Amino acid sequence: MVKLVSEKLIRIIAAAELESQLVDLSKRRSVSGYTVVDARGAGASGIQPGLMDIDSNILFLMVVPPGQFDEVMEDLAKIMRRGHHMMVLVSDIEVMRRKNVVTDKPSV
Amino acid sequence: MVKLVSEKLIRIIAAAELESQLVDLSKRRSVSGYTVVDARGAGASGIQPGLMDIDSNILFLMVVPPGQFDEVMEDLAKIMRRGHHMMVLVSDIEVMRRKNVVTDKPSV
Amino acid sequence: MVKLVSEKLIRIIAAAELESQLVDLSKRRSVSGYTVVDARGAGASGIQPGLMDIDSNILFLMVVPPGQFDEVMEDLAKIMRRGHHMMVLVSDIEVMRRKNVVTDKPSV
Amino acid sequence: MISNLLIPAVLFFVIGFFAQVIRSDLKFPADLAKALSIYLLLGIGLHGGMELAKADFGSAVDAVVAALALGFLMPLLAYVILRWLGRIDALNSSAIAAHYGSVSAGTFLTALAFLEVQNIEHETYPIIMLAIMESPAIIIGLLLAKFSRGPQVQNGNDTGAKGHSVMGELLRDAFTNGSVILLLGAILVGVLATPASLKKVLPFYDGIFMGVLSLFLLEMGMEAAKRIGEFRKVGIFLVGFGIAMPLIGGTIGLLVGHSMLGFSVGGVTLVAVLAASASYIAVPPAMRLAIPEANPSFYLTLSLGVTFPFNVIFGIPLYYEMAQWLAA
Amino acid sequence: MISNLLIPAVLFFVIGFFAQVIRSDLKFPADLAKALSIYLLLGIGLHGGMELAKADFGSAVDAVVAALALGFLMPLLAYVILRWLGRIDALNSSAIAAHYGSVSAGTFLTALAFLEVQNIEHETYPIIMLAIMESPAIIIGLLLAKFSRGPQVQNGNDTGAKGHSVMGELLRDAFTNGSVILLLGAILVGVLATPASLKKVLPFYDGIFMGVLSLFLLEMGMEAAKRIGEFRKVGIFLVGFGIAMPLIGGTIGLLVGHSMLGFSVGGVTLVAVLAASASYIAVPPAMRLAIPEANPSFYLTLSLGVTFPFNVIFGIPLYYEMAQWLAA
Amino acid sequence: MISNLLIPAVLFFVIGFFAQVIRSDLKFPADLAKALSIYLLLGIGLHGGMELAKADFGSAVDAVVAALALGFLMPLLAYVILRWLGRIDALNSSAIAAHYGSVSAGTFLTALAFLEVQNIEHETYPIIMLAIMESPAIIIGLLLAKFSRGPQVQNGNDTGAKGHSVMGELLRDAFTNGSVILLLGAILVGVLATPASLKKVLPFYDGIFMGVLSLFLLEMGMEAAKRIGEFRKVGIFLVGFGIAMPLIGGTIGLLVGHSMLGFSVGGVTLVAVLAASASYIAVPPAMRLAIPEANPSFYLTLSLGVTFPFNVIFGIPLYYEMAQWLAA
Ligand SMILES: Nc1ncnc2c1ncn2[C@@H]1O[C@H](COP(=O)(O)O)[C@@H](O)[C@H]1O
Ligand SMILES: Nc1ncnc2c1ncn2[C@@H]1O[C@H](COP(=O)(O)O)[C@@H](O)[C@H]1O
Ligand SMILES: Nc1ncnc2c1ncn2[C@@H]1O[C@H](COP(=O)(O)O)[C@@H](O)[C@H]1O
Ligand code: NA
Ligand code: NA
Ligand code: NA
Repeated sequence: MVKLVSEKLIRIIAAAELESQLVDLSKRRSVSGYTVVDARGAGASGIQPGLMDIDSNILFLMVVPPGQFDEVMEDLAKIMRRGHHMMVLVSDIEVMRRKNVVTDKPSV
Repeated sequence: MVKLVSEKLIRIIAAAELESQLVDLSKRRSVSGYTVVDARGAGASGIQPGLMDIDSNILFLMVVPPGQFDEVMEDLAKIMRRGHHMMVLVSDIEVMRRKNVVTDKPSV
Repeated sequence: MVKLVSEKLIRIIAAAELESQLVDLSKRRSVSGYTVVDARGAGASGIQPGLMDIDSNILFLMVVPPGQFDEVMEDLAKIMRRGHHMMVLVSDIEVMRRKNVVTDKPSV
Repeated sequence: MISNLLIPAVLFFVIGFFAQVIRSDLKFPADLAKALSIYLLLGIGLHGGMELAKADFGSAVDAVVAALALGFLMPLLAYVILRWLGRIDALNSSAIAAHYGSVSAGTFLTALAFLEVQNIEHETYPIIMLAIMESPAIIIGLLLAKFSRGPQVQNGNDTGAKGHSVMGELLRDAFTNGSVILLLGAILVGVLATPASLKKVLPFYDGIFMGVLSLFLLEMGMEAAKRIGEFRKVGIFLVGFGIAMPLIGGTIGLLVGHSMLGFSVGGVTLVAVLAASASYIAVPPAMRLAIPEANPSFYLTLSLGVTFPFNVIFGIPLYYEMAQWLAA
Repeated sequence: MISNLLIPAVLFFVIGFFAQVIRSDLKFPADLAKALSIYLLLGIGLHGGMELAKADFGSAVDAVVAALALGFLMPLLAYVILRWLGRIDALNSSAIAAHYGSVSAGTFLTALAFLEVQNIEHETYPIIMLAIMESPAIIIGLLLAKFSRGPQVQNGNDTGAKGHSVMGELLRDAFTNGSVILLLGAILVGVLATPASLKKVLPFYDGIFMGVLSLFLLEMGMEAAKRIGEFRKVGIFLVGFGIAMPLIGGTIGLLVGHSMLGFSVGGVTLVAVLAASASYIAVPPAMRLAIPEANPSFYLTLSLGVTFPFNVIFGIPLYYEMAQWLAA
Repeated sequence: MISNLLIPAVLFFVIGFFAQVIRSDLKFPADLAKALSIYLLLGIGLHGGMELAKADFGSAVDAVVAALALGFLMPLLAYVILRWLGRIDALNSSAIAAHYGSVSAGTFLTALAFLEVQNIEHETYPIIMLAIMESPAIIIGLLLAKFSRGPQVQNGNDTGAKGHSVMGELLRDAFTNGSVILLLGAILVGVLATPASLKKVLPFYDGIFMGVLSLFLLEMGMEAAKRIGEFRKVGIFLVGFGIAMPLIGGTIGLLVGHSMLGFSVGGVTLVAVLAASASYIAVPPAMRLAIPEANPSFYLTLSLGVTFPFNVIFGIPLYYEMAQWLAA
């Protein structure tokens, strides 16, 4: 059977304008990467039909090992405290990464 | 450490035609908001390559507090009982919302 | 209350080029269907801004019953062992499907 | 038929089809595909509206009546064939039948390209017929489904979440479908806008129209070929139906165009295409909402995977030859 | 106003609006909508640049000064009205006010179409003014917000994650906004590129421009109507403000265009539109980042749901009539 | 070089690049970017096909032979440099090398724009060469990788999930790549379609082509600048290689175009661009599938972030001057 590693999946739903701040955060905290999906929606701050840059949302995914989790969450809370509307969803997840299935050293 | 609240994440995979019914449902049940992502796929009701309005799927996300969960699920079951193909995925989730990190009253 | 079934949600983040291999895998293993969302991101293999076919990611979702889980994961590990970069996220999930809420036989 | 195959639009269709068949990794961006549909509906509508503005009222009324007749009768005919010949269950039959009462805008436009390239004159009333035929087809589909569900189900199920009649809501959907709005809206613009102002937008809606159409057909070729994998699920009877029905419809259309409307060869060809083609625009979403028990795989495979390619490659030149033969 | 309503662009706006109001399932692909915005900014910029290349330097400077004055003063005026008349809180007032210092490119282009269809001459300086007005409006918005937050908050909050001043970063954002770059960049291309090379790209940026604009307005009609649902949340005062403010701004713009710049009737109309319209491009993202406490629902509903439709339907012909009256 | 910089296409490239460098929030919709690629490939293919239809058979064969020779030899040369000079591991060297055997359609089109704006005549065979050069480059990349993996790995790994040879499947991928299909398909349409029917689609594929190209280059500028952040990861040797290799390739291309094919100055310039540029279309996906162990960050950064901007800004005018010098 393949080996799975327990990590945290942090999903952030936010206005598209916040993407670069979230990318910066992930770099600053040396998260191994991130994934972004375009989204639309509605909430307390109004409808976001996703037709213009100004009314689009993103779904921003970061998989972080438990050790990095607290500092990333603290950074996200900081952004929220500045007043930004976003929704942060956290769940436990099992991850299969290349390094856990490939025995010989990968070339990169 | 930041405070997280336990909620339910309901993910619905459905034909794009059902979006407005799902939005209506979320409003009727006073869910605080929703998020939609365009998707494609395949299943028992055929392929949905996502190239036309008529063959596209959506991924519809609703975060609901445990108290609202049952009535939302019952509504979704009702739509399914009318014959609609959709897939409803439920998971427990920890949520960080603005109101839990911002101490002073937000202006909106 | 509606009946929920416990299944496994397998989410694969990969380069868009791998989509057809993942679709083939799902068919070979008789998974009941799959869902795909376009994504962008960054990781060890560089940035994937999602502007061209050659630098786009996908988020590939498969819901599989526990019985099928191991063989699907083994197939995914095989793809990884050939050197492909992808991230496989696994989580437990409760699913409401049409067959569990519709009492009379569906016509399809 | 050879001349048909040498039109860029048809050639691009073949290339898209071929790319998919050989499992090329060619991808068509989703939003481009949707944008092309919107553009083509607006372009054809605008064109139709400008023609309508100078049309003869009597002939227009005739065309509308013919369109309504075709829209109501074709699905009934299709339903009878599906039920009694194919023994398909009532709900799937209703949903499939509705598609054949309506029209494939892509097939219609390919037929237009086919005629224009050969400088064959044609009446413009068929464009108005195109806009009208979606709604009756949907209504018949709804009625057939209502009829096959029987009375008791009506009580239990026919009330929507908001409490008012589901049937009324579905009828509303039939008339507020996005494509119908685009088509009727553009016709209205073509009728209302001043000629000077229309001239400013024509380089976009008219000048590049045929080129955009060819790009759209590339996508439709891919779309059609993707459906081939579903043929086994759909079964041989239905695949056969997807070829026979356009032949029947085309023949009826020819007669209507020739005898009832008295159109020229070009116009008759277009009416045949209207009757022969199956909707992939307004009817599928209406059926998905109204008859959710029916399998979309059936009607989409038939409409996009069988009837559409058949008409584009074989049907159009065939109907044209038959129209010539009728006129002679 | 009738003549205004018979332009395809405006008719398409009405159709999009109507489709949304009757809850049609018409969908506009997100990337098409964004593509149209990019195209229109480049097209208008290129056009402006080519005109600027042959412009008179003195008049250009006058226009720039007028644009800066409008950009700085309109938000201050709006802020005062919102705070003292409407008793809106300081941060929301700042965010809303900034929008009215800037310009709606879509309204401006509709006004251009309105003039061109009627063959009314106009100066081209307003295009340059359009490019200039986003930034001052943003700066005023930032200053108003800074002022209303008071000094102590500055210390606690005003340092970004990277340690340097948030204010500086926000100012940078104001000048590096994507739309501003597109507009200024295209102006630069229009000024710098050789006439022969520009001629090669004009069929795309100029020939099909008015048609693309009409498609864009279809989308903006849908966008506007989607916001109607938010009217209750926004409240009657703000909805009224969204109609009164363009009237005030339009009047100021008329006076600036007529007395200060000495423009023709066409040019004066355009300056009025600049002053009357509210940004939906560069200002909203700047405000979302700079004043996150303000509710985007307020400023987006006002800009897209109230002021935009008001100007497109009523404002433009009204300002034109007033400009004629001024000139007489 | 100055004249090159004054073409809208190149200016737009610089603006896109600049916007990204100053961290503007300018976003380019993903599906627009992909749509532009499809359109440009179809446009160039159609153009090439129409020319091919009236081409001289002997010269066409010569051009094809030259293209195959360049496609096979350039990657071998690149591989040797990467392995022995740069000491890059075998798999990454194979993947990178393959890119330099193929062509950047964007660079080629910019060169076309460069020539057309200055009214410089050129042969049309290079368009056919463009279509041909992707496949040999991929084949060489596959062979190099197979060779460097050694024999034992072949047994363990070289069988796909379906049981048949992975190598065969990868070769198939090389010839069924979406871009290759589009290009060859459009060439076929250009050859086969009747002149009358082609005339109907040319306003779209030809009339607005140069304008669309300029929009595409705006996006490519952003794309290139995004890769700058990866330079450190890639290392100084590879960045240097990304500049040296087009110079070497360009020189080889000049000689092939001048001596072997006997082209005019314009045609020689285009052959130089073919040899100097690196694929960002068909080769990257083929390498990702065939040599997954290689780091995409390396080859994409080189192709999009180094060689592409180098060629667009400096390479094209340089090759043109060298071609003039050769001809003199
Ligand atoms: N209950 C919810 N479930 C899912 N998504 C939500 C929910 N509430 C808000 N959102 C998303 O978060 C975005 C911002 O929410 P808000 O700050 O409430 O306006 C919305 O545009 C939605 O996309
Ligand atoms: N096992 C599955 N895993 C993930 N998505 C699925 C699965 N089955 C169905 N879907 C999605 O749900 C949609 C409708 O499914 P169906 O009702 O089976 O046709 C499909 O188009 C897929 O996008
Ligand atoms: N820690 C992470 N969290 C979320 N997505 C990631 C993460 N690491 C990598 N990815 C995604 O997986 C893709 C491939 O990752 P990699 O193989 O590390 O280049 C990236 O382009 C990202 O979209
Ligand atoms: Na029909
Ligand atoms: Na203003
Ligand atoms: Na090359």
